[in-house]
Amino acid sequence: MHSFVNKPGDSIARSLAGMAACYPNLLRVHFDPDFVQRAQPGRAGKVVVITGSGSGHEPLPTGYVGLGMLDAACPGPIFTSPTPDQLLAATHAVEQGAGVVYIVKNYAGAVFNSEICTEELSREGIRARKVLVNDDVAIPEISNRRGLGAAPIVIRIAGAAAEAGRPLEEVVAVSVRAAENARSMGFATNIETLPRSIHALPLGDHTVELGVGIHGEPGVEQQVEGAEEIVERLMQPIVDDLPYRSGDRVLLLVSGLGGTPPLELFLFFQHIYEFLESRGIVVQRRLVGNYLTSLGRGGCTVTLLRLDDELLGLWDAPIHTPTLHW
Amino acid sequence: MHSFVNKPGDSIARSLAGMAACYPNLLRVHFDPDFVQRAQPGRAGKVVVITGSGSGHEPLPTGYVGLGMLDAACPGPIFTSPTPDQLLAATHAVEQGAGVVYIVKNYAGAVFNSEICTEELSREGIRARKVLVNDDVAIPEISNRRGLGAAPIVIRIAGAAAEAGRPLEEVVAVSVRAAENARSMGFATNIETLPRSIHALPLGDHTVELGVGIHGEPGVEQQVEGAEEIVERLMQPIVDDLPYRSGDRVLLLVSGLGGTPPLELFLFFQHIYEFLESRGIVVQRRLVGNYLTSLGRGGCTVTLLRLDDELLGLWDAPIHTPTLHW
Amino acid sequence: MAQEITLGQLRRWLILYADRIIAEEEQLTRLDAAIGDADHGVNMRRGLEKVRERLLDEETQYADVGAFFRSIAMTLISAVGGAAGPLYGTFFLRAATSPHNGERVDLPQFTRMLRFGLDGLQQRGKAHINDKTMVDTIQPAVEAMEAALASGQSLAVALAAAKQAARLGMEHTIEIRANKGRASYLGDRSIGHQDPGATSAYFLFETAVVALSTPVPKE
Amino acid sequence: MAQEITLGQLRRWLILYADRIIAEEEQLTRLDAAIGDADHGVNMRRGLEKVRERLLDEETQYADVGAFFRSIAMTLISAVGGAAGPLYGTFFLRAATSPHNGERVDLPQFTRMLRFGLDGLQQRGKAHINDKTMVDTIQPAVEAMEAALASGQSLAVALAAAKQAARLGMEHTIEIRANKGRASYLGDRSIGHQDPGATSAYFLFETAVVALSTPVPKE
Ligand SMILES: Nc1ncnc2c1ncn2[C@@H]1O[C@H](COP(=O)(O)OP(=O)(O)O)[C@@H](O)[C@H]1O
Ligand SMILES: Nc1ncnc2c1ncn2[C@@H]1O[C@H](COP(=O)(O)OP(=O)(O)O)[C@@H](O)[C@H]1O
Ligand SMILES: [Mg+2]
Ligand SMILES: [Mg+2]
Ligand SMILES: [Mg+2]
Ligand SMILES: [Mg+2]
Repeated sequence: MHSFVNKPGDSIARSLAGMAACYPNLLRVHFDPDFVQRAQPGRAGKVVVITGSGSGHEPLPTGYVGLGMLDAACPGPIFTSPTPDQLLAATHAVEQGAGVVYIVKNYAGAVFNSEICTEELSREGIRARKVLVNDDVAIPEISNRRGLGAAPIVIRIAGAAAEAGRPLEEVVAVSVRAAENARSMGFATNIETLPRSIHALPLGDHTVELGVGIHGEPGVEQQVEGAEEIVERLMQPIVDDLPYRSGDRVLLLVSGLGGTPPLELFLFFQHIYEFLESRGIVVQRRLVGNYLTSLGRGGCTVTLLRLDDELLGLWDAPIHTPTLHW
Repeated sequence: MHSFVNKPGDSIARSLAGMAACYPNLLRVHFDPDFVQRAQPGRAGKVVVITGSGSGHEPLPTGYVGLGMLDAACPGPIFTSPTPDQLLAATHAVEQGAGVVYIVKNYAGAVFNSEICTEELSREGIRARKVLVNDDVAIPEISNRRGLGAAPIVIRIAGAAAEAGRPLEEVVAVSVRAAENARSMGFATNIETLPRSIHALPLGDHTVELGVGIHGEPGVEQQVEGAEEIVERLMQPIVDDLPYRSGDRVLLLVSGLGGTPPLELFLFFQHIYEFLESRGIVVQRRLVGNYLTSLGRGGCTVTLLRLDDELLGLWDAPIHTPTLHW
Repeated sequence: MAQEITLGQLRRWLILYADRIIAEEEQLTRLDAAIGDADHGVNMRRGLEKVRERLLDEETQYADVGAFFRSIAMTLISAVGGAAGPLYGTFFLRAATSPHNGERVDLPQFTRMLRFGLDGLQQRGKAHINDKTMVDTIQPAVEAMEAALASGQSLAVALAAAKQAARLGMEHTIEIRANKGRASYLGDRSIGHQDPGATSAYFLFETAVVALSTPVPKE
Repeated sequence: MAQEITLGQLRRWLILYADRIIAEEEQLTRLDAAIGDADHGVNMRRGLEKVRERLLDEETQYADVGAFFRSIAMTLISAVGGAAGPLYGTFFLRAATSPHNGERVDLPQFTRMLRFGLDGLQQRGKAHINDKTMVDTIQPAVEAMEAALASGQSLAVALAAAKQAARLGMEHTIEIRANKGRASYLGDRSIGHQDPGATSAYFLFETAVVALSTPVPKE
């Protein structure tokens, strides 16, 4: 990946400006501190949902701003959480008196910053709550688990609940339930080849890293024979962890890290689908694409959300963001 | 790009199966010969629109099957046009007596195959017409120009006209007008780095290839200083070619080749937007994302379509495909 | 007798050709990587493996030489892909329409078949000599066959002359600029590289010498 | 007199610290690349360039030592990012809440400030000694200051002891397994690498010796 956004600050700001120019009916961008909010403010008196995320994971967070999802998003520098002043400014811009929910991926910096922000807001009399996303089963200790593919899902559930007019504590409760019922794991490819040589590249005997993070945190190197074996090694730990059992209904998200083409994502999806079917797990909703990325890295993350009628209803409710729209 | 779809045939078929499983309400897949068709057939008696394309350019062609766009799509092997038997089988599956329009990117193989197919259909009494897409201004001789970013646009215009119930010759005429008013050019990045080293990578003094094709056809190597300079070198030849003049209204498509993250695409978009604005060219519609790719290559293609009221109306008409939906 | 080509010999020709292409896959792809999209070897192998499979199947029977060429053509068209697939397919499809009778062809008939094929290929591809395509191999080869025929040479001599002309034509593509196909995108930068399609076409004439000048053993 | 630390000295301290961090950016990022996400140097430089800029601006005035530390804290919180930004920010923010009076602090006051800062940092980060974080540098340093104070040492000696303890703490992080922060994802594979945050924290005590033990020239 040859990068043009590496000039600190300026390039990211221009990219944000470009995004707002691309979606003038959906987004407004604010600079210094940087945040993106809905072009049309949410219904008066609703709870607002905000998330921050380092840049380089697009469409997270800015691509999820809109009806039924985020009221505002705060992008940080590449792979670095946004700072409390961004969260505060975004909150002041969109909060309506019913409180704010921060969806926070469980990374030290993101957690600390949301705490600092929440402490400040409590001095101002604004009710702020934090919902942690920690779905990555590659980390054994639950309290230490990273937020991965469940982030867009939990944001969606929170956004739908807020859009439905539910009060702060209910929005928090259902979002926490979504987070608790979601599990993820990812892998990354290590060999980089130009597409021109694709025909010459033999399949098999490849090394992939299982259990990587989305900021380049290393995983465990493994020799694998192909897509099917990777799927096996990803899905077994995910399914065993919650666990997801025969008869469970799930939402399945297969998100590329950015550099893996759709052709491969659908190949993985097909193997994953067969894996789940053979265990009696019912895939009720599915998303395949780049929903949470790591710049242009090859690989993907797989996320399951165990559905119940309430979560399914919230998932299916109207949504209109640059990335998701139904 | 570390590839898992290189096992000839089988992996692509599984990927197609995965795509159909992901969009059960939109797509049906057929194997041997391979093609994808709408899950719900188009309105009785309408002209049908079909396109073929080598695999590796996803979402083209399969991601554009659906209401207001393609009735069927024929994916070939990686970077290789599908064969006449695929086109014939797809045509037999969806044709309704009003004729078929093939949208053909101007590559020798694709053109020859559609001709062979058309000759066979004329023996069967089925009216088949071909619309050529040759928008790449990197090639000086117009007759030799490759089809690039205009492909999804021309497909969309043809599909919308067919959906509106227009007869074969009208669908062809408006699609040809779209093709004639579209110009594109692309560039690819050459340096591949792991995202982990992004912070260490200095900006400037990078080499990019200008005027590349989407099958790894080499362009011209250039040293560039950053996004702004690349945009200048891409846009000037595009704008000069038609030419697009002050006051012209355009649709602007910025499509990644697959490996360039959204953050960079929106950065390019912003520079392109400023370039066009400064020349009085009015961007009425915009698409930024991966709409026509080259596996996981870094880089993008930029396409302009000069709009008139008819083209704009067709563009805005209802559409429901895996990739475009409004 | 040796002046006629049997169906068995044609079958052997295409099997030999398939073997040669499969063996040369990498070289063909490497040539295409330099000036095209690095798939000519992959494409040709995919198609000729199918051809080989059908020809080695004892069950496959052909009514006559025309049917044989038509069958090869359909397999190439549906399995090679790229520019080369429909072009080679058209070549054999048109060859099949040339006048011939039954299960063997004599030198005049065979030469005319190749001419028909070449004309069809050029109608399809609009390429002329020196456009740096397979035409640069096939046209000199067909012309050499025609010259040999006109001067009363034997089949073996005619085939050898065709092979020699094909080789020179193929090698000449190194020196010229591409005007057709993907290599034409490079303009002058295409000079200095041998055309992949001209190379795969050369093997057609190279294998013809062995396969068509000697009788098939137990036929 | 030399037993008191003036606002001018504190200012010099943080400028020196910023210079050091800017100079060590690459090393800090390299350490973070091994067990984290390769941005600690970038993060710290971004924040400390802002700090440096403010401190070098002659216009900037601080009411007292508390206001000074609060200002440093806010800049770090809003400009460093990552885990380190809010942690260093919290450290200085809590240090500012410790009892002090006016434009200078004596050794007991300064030591107490550091203790307040450390406690705040630990409340925020929940890290203990041997979790392989900046706490492994800061806690021994603060304890060394406290010990020096208890045994009646001079400011210079106390600062030197803190620096020495900080260095040992930093180096000890090589041998231990990370339980907090991004490095903890690696489990035992984090052993053998020095913690980036422990390293940037060491520079705080290293630069304190020079900046705080000698008077600022024309103050
Ligand atoms: N118009 C044409 N007429 C004759 N031969 C052509 C033409 N276009 C391309 N070719 C031949 O096809 C070859 C490339 O075949 P191949 O790589 O299989 O197809 P593609 O270029 O579609 O990838 C070229 O080397 C050239 O010999
Ligand atoms: N909970 C914590 N308590 C104390 N220090 C921590 C904690 N988590 C992380 N750190 C420190 O932060 C450093 C990493 O900082 P930095 O790279 O800037 O942030 P990030 O890990 O978010 O990229 C680690 O080396 C460690 O010293
Ligand atoms: Mg970080
Ligand atoms: Mg090709
Ligand atoms: Mg080719
Ligand atoms: Mg870090």
